[in-house]
Amino acid sequence: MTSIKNKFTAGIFALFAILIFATPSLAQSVDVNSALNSTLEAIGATASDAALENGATPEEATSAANDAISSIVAEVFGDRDAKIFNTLLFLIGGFLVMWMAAGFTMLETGLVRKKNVSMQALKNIALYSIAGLMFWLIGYNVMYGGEAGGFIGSFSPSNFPEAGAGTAEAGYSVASDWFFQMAFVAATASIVSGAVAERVRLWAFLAFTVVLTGLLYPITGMWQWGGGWLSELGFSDFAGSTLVHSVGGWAALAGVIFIGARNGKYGANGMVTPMPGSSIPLATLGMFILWMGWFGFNGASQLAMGTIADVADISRIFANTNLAAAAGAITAMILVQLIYKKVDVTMVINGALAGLVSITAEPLTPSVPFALFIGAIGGAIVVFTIPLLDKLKLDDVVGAIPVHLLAGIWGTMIVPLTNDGTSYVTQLIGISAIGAFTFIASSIVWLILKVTIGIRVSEEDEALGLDKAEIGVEAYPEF
Amino acid sequence: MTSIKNKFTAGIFALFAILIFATPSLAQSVDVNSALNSTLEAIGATASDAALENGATPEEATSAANDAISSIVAEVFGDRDAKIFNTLLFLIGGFLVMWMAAGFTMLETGLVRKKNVSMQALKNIALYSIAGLMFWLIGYNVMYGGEAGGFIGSFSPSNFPEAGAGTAEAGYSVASDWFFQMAFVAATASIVSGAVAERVRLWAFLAFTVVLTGLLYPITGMWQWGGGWLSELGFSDFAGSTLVHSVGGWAALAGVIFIGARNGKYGANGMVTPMPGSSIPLATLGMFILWMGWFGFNGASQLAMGTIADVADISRIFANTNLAAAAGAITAMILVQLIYKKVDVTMVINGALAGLVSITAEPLTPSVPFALFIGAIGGAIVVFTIPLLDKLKLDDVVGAIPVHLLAGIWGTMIVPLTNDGTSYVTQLIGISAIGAFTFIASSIVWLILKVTIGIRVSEEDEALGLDKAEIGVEAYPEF
Amino acid sequence: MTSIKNKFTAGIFALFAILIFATPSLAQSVDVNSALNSTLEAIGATASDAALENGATPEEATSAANDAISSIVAEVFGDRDAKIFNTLLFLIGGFLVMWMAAGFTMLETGLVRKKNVSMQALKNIALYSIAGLMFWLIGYNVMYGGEAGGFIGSFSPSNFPEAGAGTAEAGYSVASDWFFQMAFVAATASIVSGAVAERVRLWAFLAFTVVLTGLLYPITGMWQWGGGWLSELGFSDFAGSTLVHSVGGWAALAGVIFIGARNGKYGANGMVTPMPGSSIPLATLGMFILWMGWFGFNGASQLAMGTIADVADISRIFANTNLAAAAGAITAMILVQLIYKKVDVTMVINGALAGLVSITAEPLTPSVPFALFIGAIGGAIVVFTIPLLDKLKLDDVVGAIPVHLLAGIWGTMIVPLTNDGTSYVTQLIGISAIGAFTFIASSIVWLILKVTIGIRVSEEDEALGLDKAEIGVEAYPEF
Amino acid sequence: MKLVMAIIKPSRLENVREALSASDVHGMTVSEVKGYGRQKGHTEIYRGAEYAVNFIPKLKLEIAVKADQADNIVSIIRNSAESGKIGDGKIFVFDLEQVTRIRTGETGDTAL
Amino acid sequence: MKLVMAIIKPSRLENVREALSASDVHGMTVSEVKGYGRQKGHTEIYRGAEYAVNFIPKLKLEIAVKADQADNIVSIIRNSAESGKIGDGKIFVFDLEQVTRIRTGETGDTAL
Amino acid sequence: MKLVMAIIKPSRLENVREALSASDVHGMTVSEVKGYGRQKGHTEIYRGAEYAVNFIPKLKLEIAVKADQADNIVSIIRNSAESGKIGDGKIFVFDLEQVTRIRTGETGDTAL
Ligand SMILES: Nc1ncnc2c1ncn2[C@@H]1O[C@H](COP(=O)(O)OP(=O)(O)O)[C@@H](O)[C@H]1O
Ligand SMILES: Nc1ncnc2c1ncn2[C@@H]1O[C@H](COP(=O)(O)OP(=O)(O)O)[C@@H](O)[C@H]1O
Ligand SMILES: Nc1ncnc2c1ncn2[C@@H]1O[C@H](COP(=O)(O)OP(=O)(O)O)[C@@H](O)[C@H]1O
Repeated sequence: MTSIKNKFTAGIFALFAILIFATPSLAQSVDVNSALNSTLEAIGATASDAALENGATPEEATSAANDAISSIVAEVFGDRDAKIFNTLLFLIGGFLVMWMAAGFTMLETGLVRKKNVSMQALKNIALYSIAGLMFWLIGYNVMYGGEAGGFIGSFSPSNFPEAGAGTAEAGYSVASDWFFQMAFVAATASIVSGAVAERVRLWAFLAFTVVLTGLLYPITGMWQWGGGWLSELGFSDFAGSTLVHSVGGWAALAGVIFIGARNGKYGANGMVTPMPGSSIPLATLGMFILWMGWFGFNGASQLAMGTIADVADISRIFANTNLAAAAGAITAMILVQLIYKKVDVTMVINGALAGLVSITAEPLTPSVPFALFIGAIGGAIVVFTIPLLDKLKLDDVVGAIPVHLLAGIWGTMIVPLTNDGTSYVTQLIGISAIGAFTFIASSIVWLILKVTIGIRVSEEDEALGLDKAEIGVEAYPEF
Repeated sequence: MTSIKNKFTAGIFALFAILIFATPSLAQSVDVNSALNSTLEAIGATASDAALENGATPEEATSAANDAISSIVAEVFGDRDAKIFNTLLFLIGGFLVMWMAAGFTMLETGLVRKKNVSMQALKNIALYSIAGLMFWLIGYNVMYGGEAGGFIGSFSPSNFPEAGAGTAEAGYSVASDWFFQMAFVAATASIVSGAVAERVRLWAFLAFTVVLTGLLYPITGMWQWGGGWLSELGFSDFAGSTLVHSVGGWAALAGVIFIGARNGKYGANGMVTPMPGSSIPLATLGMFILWMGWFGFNGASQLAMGTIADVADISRIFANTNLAAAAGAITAMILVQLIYKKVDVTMVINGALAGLVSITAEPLTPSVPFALFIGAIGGAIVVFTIPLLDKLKLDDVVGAIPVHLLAGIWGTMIVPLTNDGTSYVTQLIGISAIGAFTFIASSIVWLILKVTIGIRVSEEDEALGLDKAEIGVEAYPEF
Repeated sequence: MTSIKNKFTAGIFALFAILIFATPSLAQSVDVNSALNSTLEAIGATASDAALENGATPEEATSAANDAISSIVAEVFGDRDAKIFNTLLFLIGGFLVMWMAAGFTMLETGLVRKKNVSMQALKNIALYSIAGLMFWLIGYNVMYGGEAGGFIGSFSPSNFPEAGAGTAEAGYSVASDWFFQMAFVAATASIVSGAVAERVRLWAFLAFTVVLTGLLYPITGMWQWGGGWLSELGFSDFAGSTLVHSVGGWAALAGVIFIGARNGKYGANGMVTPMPGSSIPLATLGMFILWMGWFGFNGASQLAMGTIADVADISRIFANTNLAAAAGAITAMILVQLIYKKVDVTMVINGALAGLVSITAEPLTPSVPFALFIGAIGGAIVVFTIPLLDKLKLDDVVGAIPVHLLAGIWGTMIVPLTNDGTSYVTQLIGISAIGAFTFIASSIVWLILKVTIGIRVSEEDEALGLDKAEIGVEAYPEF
Repeated sequence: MKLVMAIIKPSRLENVREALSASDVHGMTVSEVKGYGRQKGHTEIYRGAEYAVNFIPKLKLEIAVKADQADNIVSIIRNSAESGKIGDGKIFVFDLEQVTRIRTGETGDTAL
Repeated sequence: MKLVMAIIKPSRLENVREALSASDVHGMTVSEVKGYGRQKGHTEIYRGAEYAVNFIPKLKLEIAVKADQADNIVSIIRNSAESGKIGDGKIFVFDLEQVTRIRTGETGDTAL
Repeated sequence: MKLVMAIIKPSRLENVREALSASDVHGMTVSEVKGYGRQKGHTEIYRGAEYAVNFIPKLKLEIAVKADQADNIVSIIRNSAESGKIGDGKIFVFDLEQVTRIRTGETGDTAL
């Protein structure tokens, strides 16, 4: 047996040597490979010993050892690559969703009036920064550090494996998952930023962002993606029509109600004074950035890329996501042409985004015609509900509520149409529970801020524009 | 033998178990692995049985079984990863080319006058949406659903494998290929959008887009990339100098001729009244977006990333693409300085883009000096032909014809210089056939639209600006 | 023995050949696998024969055969995939860092006055083009073609492997590395462009760029990343706080000194006349583009992604990079609120960028609290040093010196806090050596340009604006 | 005929326009201007450097009216533009010698 | 001396400028304005809400001329600015008491 | 009362403003204009086509002053706006019949 073992050791050394010289990482290979080596040796020996103890012939033992080693070789490279692919998916998806922060910023600076553009830019830089900080400080563990079926996770900062530690037990690196999830919470806060634009006080908004990104979003997120009670119930929300978009929408709705409409927006007799945005090209750019980022948002929500099935599903998600957005845009365009005789481009922008939000709850199972249908209804929703909100004197500057809240509800409710494992009732329960929690909690936060530091700038500052009043820097200064 | 077989089965079960627990995909692993398992078992048993039947010793049989299993393990992971890499290439390339839609939009909104900016934004959002829809509805199968050597594919919507099906027989997932190719057809339509800007009627342009993206582009695309007659002939167009850019250019040329120049552009005695674009920074941003997207456009046209040779080729393509663009920009810059004494930045922007278009027909085979040469001539082409078009009273608002049509022809014609497998005659045949078809077919479509719904806005609306006339939303509203 | 060795070599070549030509995309697995199988069989047989010839028992021979097979499977697929991953990392990182060219352009066109916007756009397109050209012509080999411990590499153009050659001996494809490194040198030149904006002569700036990107940056780059004397000394600069950002900052400082302040910027009695930037949204967009690109800048500076440890480290780098930027932005925001009572958004933009520069020297080893600390100090640096530079009458239009030079020094000096393998003394030596060289060499180049072609536009042209004076195209033309 | 030229706060435009259209005013021309008067500018900070914003955005209205309407128009503007805060603006009245309507060539009062 | 102030359609500027340069006019100052008159604004829709666009973009020309040239200039402008459609604009003539050329200090007719 | 209207080079604004605030001027209104005079435009190239830039950016100042101040103000502007190069601009003086301060309703000299 020793000779077999020696041969084995020699073989493993060969394998080891090959790996060292062939695996082109710079620093860590040695550690990886020495681990690999001893593992292979142990496995081979164990298998062979086990076979002998069971009365196998030496040949059978050799064969058992080799089988075990073959399988571990397969595992090592198959598994290594799968984990790299999974992590890479989070990294690529992560930078794409991070990029959506720029998309929201361009969309929103384009849709606010010239005098509030710098403020909108500042708010969105700040909220993205805060989202990262808060999601590290407590958010991630509130969301993912809980028990199955639970309501809330734990309160502690995130911890990433040391440099070079190279653990990826979950099938991907923890930090890549954190990064990807962090970009989602930032998107939620961006939604609120647009709705309450042009009159919210900077520091009040930022205080709200702290609570939203550290606590509110992670709590409802825990219910589903953190493995909490909703996920046990069978609720289904693939990439966050409800968990991200509606949550942002509910928080925005509470904000809009407590802050009130911009001065002059609503006159007597239901008269509405439109306040056209400062730059259509920037709003358009924002939409394209968001559209691009959504491939990360939905695609990487597959959460794995290490098998052909996974990557094929991601491809399917890309196609469906793109086509739902297209259907949303085209539907909105046709509807505004029919209703208003002119094609308000801001409605088309919102239509595309509503298509994207609608497909987000289930971008995988629908066949293309269903994806088109889901996106098209999303586009129709914005065309019909934007004026409706004005009737209710809910002054949502960029259309965040129709796009993210209403299309988000639609997208979540329609999941059972194409996904057999889900039920309309459960979807409704999830939407209601998350909606109720977020709306009530947000209202409380807005209320507290209102009675303490105040959430609205003075009438004079609002007339002057927030850029002059709170920033001191005009967005487009003149002579 | 039974014991060996049992051992084998046990070994395979071990492999199977390891794979299930180690491969960190969430849903599909079980299917994949059970398939894997039975395949491995069958292969091992068959090999071993065959060996015994052929009079092999048990040792030889064991060894045969192990060989067979080793090879299948190699296949499974080697092939799996190659397919994942290929699909990933399409997905990354796809979102980069999709991003070019934003690039064209920024370039073109920057180069039209202030009063037509919203319209340009709208047209480009709409065309990207329509391109997706039409390419799904018929385009993809018109292009790829035909027979070798043929002229046209079949008329049917695209079908993607079910969620979780995980097939990638072609070496990549079908939906990822669809997504990548769809972004190309959108680029073609974007080219037309820029050329006919500032006077085309919205719905006429969109109707043209429907035909272009559903039919015209896919037909000539079929001839080459769909395996049709041109590809059999030996025509070569790596990433589409002709198939994408010239096709867009020919369609644009037909449009420019049938729609006519903007009012006031051409006066008596060959006088030209320039109509400077509204925003140089947005045009510059558009160029940078396109430049970035081109790495997807050319790089992912390698169509495979599953071998070292492929990924090295993609790297070479990246370098060549970047340097050809640089050469185009620098050449244009030097030429305008010498000729006009000032450096018109819009010429430099067009120069960089012409460099990109020029290298697109063959970004792989040229060594760097050749890539620089090819790009530089592209840059020179725009400097000399932009004023030429004005002499011919062809009013191409953004320089689409010099950049995409003329540099596209140049790039395609020069392929044989660095690619031995091609001939100048065949290149000329391809260019001519595709050009003739696209120009004639486009002319017919424009003509039909002209005599039916009309392709040009009223003189009054043109003077007022399309934003007020057809959109109702100014791009940069004032008090 | 020789015959056996030859068989082996032949077998491996055959396997490689099969992989290269058959695996990637369209070819069918069946062929691949049958070819693969026989190759593996041959290898196994050879190994077994060799063992028997050397007097091994049949069992030992079987085992040797299996070892050989296992190892070749591991090598071929493990190595292939690792090399693909590494190259892919460079390609993705490369296009993200290339994208930073657009980020700098947007940041800088947003922060210069309206009358100099087209010029800024032109300069940044041109510098990116020149950087590519020069880095190909000599830069890459000056930087990477030298001897260990040396001072300068060789003067020759870069050479990439032929199409299809598929070599990746370094563990990645050479062209992908070139592309990635080229984008870094462009970033360095972009830094200078912003600092000397609004008064530098176009061609003088471009001449400086030629020297900077072809010679100055590559020389100091050689000292560290090219394996030169600084790297032997133990200097540590992970992704270039010093090698990229400070080098750009020193060159900018020399430029600012030799060119002098914009007319009217500094009055009598230390009076400073601010010259507000033309577009805050574009500056904000630029910051977001840079932030996004930085994931490529720092993440891909891991230089390898072929092991789980590498990809996990990249993830850690992403998280740290993001959080350092967030800390920089938030710190700047709080400080300007406290000091000036209003939140100047341009300071917050600079704060985020300073956070990014600070973490660049070591984005891997810090735990999150350290990353936050490093970024926060970066943010504080800009708030305190921007007015300081004005006191010194150093007119740095976009804050390039505080952001890139000062935060770069900070980031480099603080490396030893979290990285045991480094020392404060060595860091200081590296910073000083690179700083002294770059500042002196840059000064000489600026001086030569000053006394020859002149580096500053006429007072009249400066008052008129460079767009009219040197470009002939206004950035935002009016009626 | 008289030309009434008023400098007002931008936020009062709608108010003034409505008040005037209720009266007998047939037309108006508006331009964006900046100004200072009693209401001096203020200081602002940009990148840590203080600077004076000397001019404040205003709108300038020009309204040609019949000579006898001028006083009435002035008081309508005064009432509708007033916010009571500093910087409300001024109303100037000039003599207008002649008016021609381009479209018809009419001149004098009928051209207003 | 007189100051001729004309409100015209933006698209007629080139026409007017050319017509004037053929005459004896030495200079002109142009500004962007918005206005209404007979040509009322129109309603527009933004995000589903109707609103009145009360002001239409126009250009204002100011041309200082010798007293005896005024009528001629007015008729040149009238002819070159006319499109015959509503909204063509108006021409106002004011008395101009004094002119100084900044560069030379010349005053009166020679300063024009 | 008089209205002094000056067309100056944009780069001289600060100079003029400072010179005037040293005198007895209480307010000023500025607008962006374009003009030509002795200083004709120039030709520019855009995408290979030559075109005439006929108008050059200027600033227009309007300052209402007491009648007896007018000459003084004109000469202050003249001195502070002069660069000695062509295109320095012009100063026009008009008679101003009436002034009303919107905030208080004061009229005449005290309203200036
Ligand atoms: N003497 C003046 N000449 C021209 N414009 C003036 C004059 N005085 C004031 N204005 C204009 O009127 C605006 C408001 O005047 P200001 O004195 O600030 O307010 P108020 O009249 O309420 O005291 C100024 O911003 C300026 O545009
Ligand atoms: N009474 C007025 N005072 C000042 N500007 C006027 C007056 N009437 C007309 N305008 C200016 O002339 C422009 C054209 O006048 P309008 O009455 O619409 O056309 P028309 O003279 O062809 O009937 C208006 O937009 C406005 O700028
Ligand atoms: N006759 C005029 N009527 C109105 N504005 C004029 C007239 N002449 C000159 N201007 C204005 O004055 C500016 C400078 O005049 P110009 O003749 O070029 O300079 P200078 O007075 O130094 O010779 C012109 O750009 C124009 O705006």
